[in-house]
Amino acid sequence: MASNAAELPDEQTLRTNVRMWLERNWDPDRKLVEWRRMLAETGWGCPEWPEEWFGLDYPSSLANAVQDEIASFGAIGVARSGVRMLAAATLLEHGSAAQKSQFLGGILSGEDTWCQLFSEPGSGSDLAGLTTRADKQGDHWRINGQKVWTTSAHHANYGMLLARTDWDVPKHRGLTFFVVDMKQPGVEVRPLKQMNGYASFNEVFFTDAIVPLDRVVGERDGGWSVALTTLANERRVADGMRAWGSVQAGTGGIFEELAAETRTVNEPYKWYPQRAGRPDLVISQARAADLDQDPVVRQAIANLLILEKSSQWTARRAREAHLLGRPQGPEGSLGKLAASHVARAAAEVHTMIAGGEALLAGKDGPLDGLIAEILLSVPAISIAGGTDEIQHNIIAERVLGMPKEPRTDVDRPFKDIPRN
Amino acid sequence: MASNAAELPDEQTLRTNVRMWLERNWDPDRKLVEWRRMLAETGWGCPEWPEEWFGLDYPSSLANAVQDEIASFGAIGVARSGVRMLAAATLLEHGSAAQKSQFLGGILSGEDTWCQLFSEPGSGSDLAGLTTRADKQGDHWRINGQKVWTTSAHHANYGMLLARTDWDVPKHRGLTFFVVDMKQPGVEVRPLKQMNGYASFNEVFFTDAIVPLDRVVGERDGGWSVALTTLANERRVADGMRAWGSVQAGTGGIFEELAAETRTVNEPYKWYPQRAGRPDLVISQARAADLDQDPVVRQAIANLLILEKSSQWTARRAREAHLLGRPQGPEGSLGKLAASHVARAAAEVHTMIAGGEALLAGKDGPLDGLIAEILLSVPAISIAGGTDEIQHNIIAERVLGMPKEPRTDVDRPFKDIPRN
Amino acid sequence: MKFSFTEEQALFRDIVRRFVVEQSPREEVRKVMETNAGYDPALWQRLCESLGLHALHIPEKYGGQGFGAVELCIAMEELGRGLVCSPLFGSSVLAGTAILEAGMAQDRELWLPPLAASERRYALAVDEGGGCWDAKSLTMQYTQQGDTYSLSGKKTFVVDGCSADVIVVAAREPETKGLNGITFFMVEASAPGVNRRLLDTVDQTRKLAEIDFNNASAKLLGTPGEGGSALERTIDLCRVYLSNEMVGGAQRLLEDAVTYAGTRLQFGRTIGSFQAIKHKCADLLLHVELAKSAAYCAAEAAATGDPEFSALAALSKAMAADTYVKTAAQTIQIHGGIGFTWENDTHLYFKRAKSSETLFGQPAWHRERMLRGWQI
Amino acid sequence: MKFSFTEEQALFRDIVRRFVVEQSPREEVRKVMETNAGYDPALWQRLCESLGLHALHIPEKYGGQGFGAVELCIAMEELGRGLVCSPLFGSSVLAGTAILEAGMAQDRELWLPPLAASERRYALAVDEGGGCWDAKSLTMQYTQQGDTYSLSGKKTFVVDGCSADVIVVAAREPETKGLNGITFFMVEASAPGVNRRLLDTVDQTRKLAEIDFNNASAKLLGTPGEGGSALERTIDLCRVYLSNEMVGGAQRLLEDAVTYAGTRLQFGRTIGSFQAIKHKCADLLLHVELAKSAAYCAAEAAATGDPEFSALAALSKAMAADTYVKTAAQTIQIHGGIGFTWENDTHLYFKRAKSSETLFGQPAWHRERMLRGWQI
Repeated sequence: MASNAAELPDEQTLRTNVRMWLERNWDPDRKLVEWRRMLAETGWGCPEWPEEWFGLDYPSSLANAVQDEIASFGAIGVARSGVRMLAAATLLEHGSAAQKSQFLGGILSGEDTWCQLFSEPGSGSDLAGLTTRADKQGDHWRINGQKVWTTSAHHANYGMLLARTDWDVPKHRGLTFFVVDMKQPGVEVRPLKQMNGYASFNEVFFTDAIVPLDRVVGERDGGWSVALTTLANERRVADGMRAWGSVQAGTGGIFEELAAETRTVNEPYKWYPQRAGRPDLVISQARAADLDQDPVVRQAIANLLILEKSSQWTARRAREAHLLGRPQGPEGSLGKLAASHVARAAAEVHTMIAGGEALLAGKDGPLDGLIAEILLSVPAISIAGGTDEIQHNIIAERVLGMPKEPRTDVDRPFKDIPRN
Repeated sequence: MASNAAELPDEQTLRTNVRMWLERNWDPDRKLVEWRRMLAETGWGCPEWPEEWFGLDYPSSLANAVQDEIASFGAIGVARSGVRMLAAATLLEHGSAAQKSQFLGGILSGEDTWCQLFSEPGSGSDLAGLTTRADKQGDHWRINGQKVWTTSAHHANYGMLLARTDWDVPKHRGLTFFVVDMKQPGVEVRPLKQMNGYASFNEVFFTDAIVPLDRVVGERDGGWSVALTTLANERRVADGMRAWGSVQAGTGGIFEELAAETRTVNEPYKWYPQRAGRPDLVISQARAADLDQDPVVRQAIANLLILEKSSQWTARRAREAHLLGRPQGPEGSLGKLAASHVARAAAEVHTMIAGGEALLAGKDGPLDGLIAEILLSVPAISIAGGTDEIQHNIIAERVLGMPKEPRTDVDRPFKDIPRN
Repeated sequence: MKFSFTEEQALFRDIVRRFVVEQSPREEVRKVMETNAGYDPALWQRLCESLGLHALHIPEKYGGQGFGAVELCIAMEELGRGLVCSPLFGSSVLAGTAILEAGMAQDRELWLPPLAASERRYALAVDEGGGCWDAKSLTMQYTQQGDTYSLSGKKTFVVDGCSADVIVVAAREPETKGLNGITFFMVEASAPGVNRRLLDTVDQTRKLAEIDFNNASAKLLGTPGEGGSALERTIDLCRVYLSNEMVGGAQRLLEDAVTYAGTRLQFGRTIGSFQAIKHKCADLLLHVELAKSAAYCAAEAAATGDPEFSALAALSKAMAADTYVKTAAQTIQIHGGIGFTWENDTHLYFKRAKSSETLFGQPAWHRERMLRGWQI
Repeated sequence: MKFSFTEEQALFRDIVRRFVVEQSPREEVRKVMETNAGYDPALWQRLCESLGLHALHIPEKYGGQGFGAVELCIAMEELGRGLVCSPLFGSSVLAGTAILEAGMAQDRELWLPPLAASERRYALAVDEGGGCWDAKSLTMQYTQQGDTYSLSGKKTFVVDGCSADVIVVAAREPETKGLNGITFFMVEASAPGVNRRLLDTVDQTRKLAEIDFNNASAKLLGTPGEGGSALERTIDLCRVYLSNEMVGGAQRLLEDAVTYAGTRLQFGRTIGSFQAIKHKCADLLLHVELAKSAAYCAAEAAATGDPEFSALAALSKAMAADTYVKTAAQTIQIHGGIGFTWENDTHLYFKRAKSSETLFGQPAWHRERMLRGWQI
């Protein structure tokens, strides 16, 4: 909803107003939740949100100015990290007024944390093939099934749940989107250990878990389009999330609360830099191993750097086109695939450089085991968030306009589709 | 048809008999065709063929002994080169007695040459999708359509033609196999020039060409299974063909006739060694360019040699298993795909070594343009005789037993299948 | 650019592209590539008159268009896309850049206006075998007698060397090595002692010559012995121009492959609906876009005098070459048998890709140069 | 073999495979890999008693089975296939081969029978950092006083070094270099001055130790100063044994991938019916078969004393390593998210593949060695 430009303040006035308000109200000894509630009420927590829901309908230029002012003042903003912002975006677009009223405040204050309950063991690439069931019984829905790859499920209060409510229609048309209360007897969360030793994700088991009728987001059986909103926001929020982790520090109780929150939020992601292959470490490692003048190693390093830099420049091209308001070219869809190539090439070069020591962990390995962690984390990059195979399909079909494969699973009742 | 072992001569007696017969009958001043007719009549031209058709039903050990005796005597054997042997194998298995009687003699004497008219511009990988039509009209079939990749079509008298005779049944069930007379007004042969400058293949255009009714091989509409016999023999004959080219020389008019025949047969294949990438030339070229001690070039050479030798050993494993009568393992199906890898790797190394001169042709280029010819010929190896993509499908499905893709083109009338 | 083109640049690209589509269809390319000259004078005249491409990067004071490296790269990309046969690369780009980089004011005044007026065509002779155009390994020495200079020896891989009127030659002062002592000369192609021979190259769309100089009279260009860094910069610039030409060709190949795969039916489906083909095309797109980013980035570095320019030139050349060759090979593969025929256009691009891969040095060599450029 | 196995060898393979399936299922591997010893003594006892693997290549006169390199390679392939955790590789293969190659008659008589009787376990200490096990770059020197020898210094990457009773150590005569002066010693693991520490390696199925020797008393094995070529041959043999182990693992991974792809349904189809998966598997099959051919050929060369043996050992090691790593990575990819979990077995193979890739030298190093072995 774009606001009328005539109503918008000029940036300088806005900055002054924000600063004056902060000078009056900011107190590092306040409780974090209390402060964020105050800030959210002003609309300056998420100025790009609608006026009726904690926002001011500002365009991103003004919204960024407010954020900037808060940050440079040294104050803390509303809670914008983690999966909660996916929930917020989804609720803003598809939620009822009652749902927005109930959940948005707790999202911004940081009181509530959320998780996303979409993927299942049996439906990874084929998300719409999920089989967790929701059966309506009187005044509630009863949930049974299993979800997986659920970051933060162990500390979330709420989950965005996609479950099947009609088995007699084609797969995309029988799904409903729910807000489920994670803290109830029918929900069991178990950490899922990965091959690199971390447990960033969870499995979530539903056994007769309960969801009240008013917790359906969007239409009954219309959950697929709601979920698409969540997914579309996923990348953007993931970026914000990372930026968030590194921000404010200061003196006062509120900063301790914030630091604790940040630690919790960032915990599952701490191996993510290694997943990307750490090309930044390649040259220093080659020098340390006295291999930086080895012609064969140099070719491998050069190939990696060419790939990495070309990828970065391609991302820059996409951003510039976006900033200039130009239609997105192919360069915008290639980042994930390029990242796979870069990460794999980097892992190979790291192996080449570290030799036998590449697999030594902890204090025995190079960089206290970081190289080993790279080798064990890189395999995730071509799988998580859509496998390389799915990316190839998407790029070929959506960017190059190539024909789709004939499909046999989209126009028949879901119950008749072969599945595991 | 295996003959009764009791009737078989022992090898030494056989060799003596052959030699005695040759001493009586061989005369290098005879006409080539006359000599081959004589030899064919004895059964020693193709001793592994059935007794009623120019053969003796010998097992391959004895047949090889006869061939060996003829070769070491310095005499010339029957015509076993080129596509004619594909025709012979197909006729022996599926032809009528009249057809065998009419064609086999001319095949062995070398009087007739044959070509294979299967592939079409619109059906390459999907051979059964061909659209050349044969319509029955009174006492003959009338052929219209176009074939392509037809080696030797410009000098062949006969063609093995696969054409569609029923458009209302699924694609594999409406094809008929014909012997077509190539020297008739309705058949036009045009050479097809390739990217490397050679024209080894032809396009063949049929415009109301005529085939008598008795030239159907096998059943009407049963041509697919006949063609499978031809295709199954294709690789074996191709091997024999190459061996043939290099054999006999001697004094006498007959050898001149043979040399001319050999030149004609080999003409389309003279760039084939370059198609395989010529890994054998890599080390000498690297030395000549003073790059044999360059560490980066050495890695590329080493990778190539590993690939080449592993491929050769894999082929040896397949042959040994065959000789020992063991069931064929996966190693037997991989040769074509391995050859693609070797050829591509070799072409890359040749480029690396030759640098800017790689693309110079004729006297200006290294090895009188041979390197350039390699680079321009290698792209064929992953296409001709079944693309790498088709090979991957075949290996995955037949060797690894992986599931087939759902198909939409095999159980509907051919006329309803989308095609170009 | 670096990361986006201006609207004027985008417009310029459209104009060049339209010109190429209309004036140099691939039938024209096929006709012209069979000739010894390797270009159609009438088409070239139109290219000069309508678009001024021949003088795009020549400063206005010499009668040129006064545009920069980015615009020239755009033109190269579009000509590469259309596989246009023209003297642009050999004459304006290679020789013109050498004169701009090596010449003193009076040299430029003397030699650039005829180029900008498209009265004369030049060629640049540097390489003596191997095709790297490495300034340091140049061995031809000049002879000086008073104020007159003469050249003896052989140059090769001279782009459009047989059809040029004047040859810009890089030679060295006797007894020097490396970048020291390198000196540029202008030699009239018609001068006694100049013998030119067309090389028999597989890429018929780019004519290369071998030129023998036998005591040929030469005029000095620039300061004697001081041409080393100008030569290096000239070749690096031309590497970047060539990189942009290559990404244009690769992009066109990819489009051809996608189009063909979208229309060719086998097994009752377009072959483009099979993952084997589809994923290959997606992978090519990735690499073509990465190579474009590198080529554009190097173009900008050329225009702005970026201190990393030489490393970026090497990077873009390596990336463009690997990508173009890969794209060409895969486009043949996607076409199947038809892709291996003379009749299909893919092989023209394949040959251009292969000849561009090694011209001015091949990828592995540039990767090494790139690292050295970054002091790695 | 070279190109086919005898019926006896095929039978032997079946027996070992059945034993592995029955006695060392992957749950067993997971249990044992968590222990410090890294093997289950009861299972090891059964392996020794039922199959005699621990003494397979030890001559009968020392109480062994008297089989050759080909049979040992078959056993290694099958153990690699099952990812069996046992002291076979460290003790019998590495240390046993060293004693066979370096020891004189009396040394063999002294040290091999306890190995063949599975009374004692040995380990081989050669590498001092980097993991190439390159004989020429060994630096540890021994000290001699009269007839007694002692060792000081550090050895690392000692396979099963912490659980061995005796360490076979390669050291060198002071003031020597290259292959000259290399001498083998036997050091009791319990001797004063021997300090062993388990390395923290990601591949839990193969335990590696770092061993500090501080003036540790050592017994001579073989002739002082003459052990160079025995050491090289020992390591080359072990490279071939390891190559065969690797192809066993790769083969198993491929089977796992094909099985999973054949059962996992997505979009209403088994994922193995998608060309993206299917073609990947076909490509893996090709490489696994090529790597097998190389490993079998090197095994035969080991058995027959082929003069090309060292080059073939290098070839097989490079090929097996590249193939195993590639197969493991692709098998994870084919499994999707589940393939990245601890619960799925693929990562155990991935880690073994990566640790085998670099143990005894990585592929690029072996490619270079191969060429030198062929005088290229």
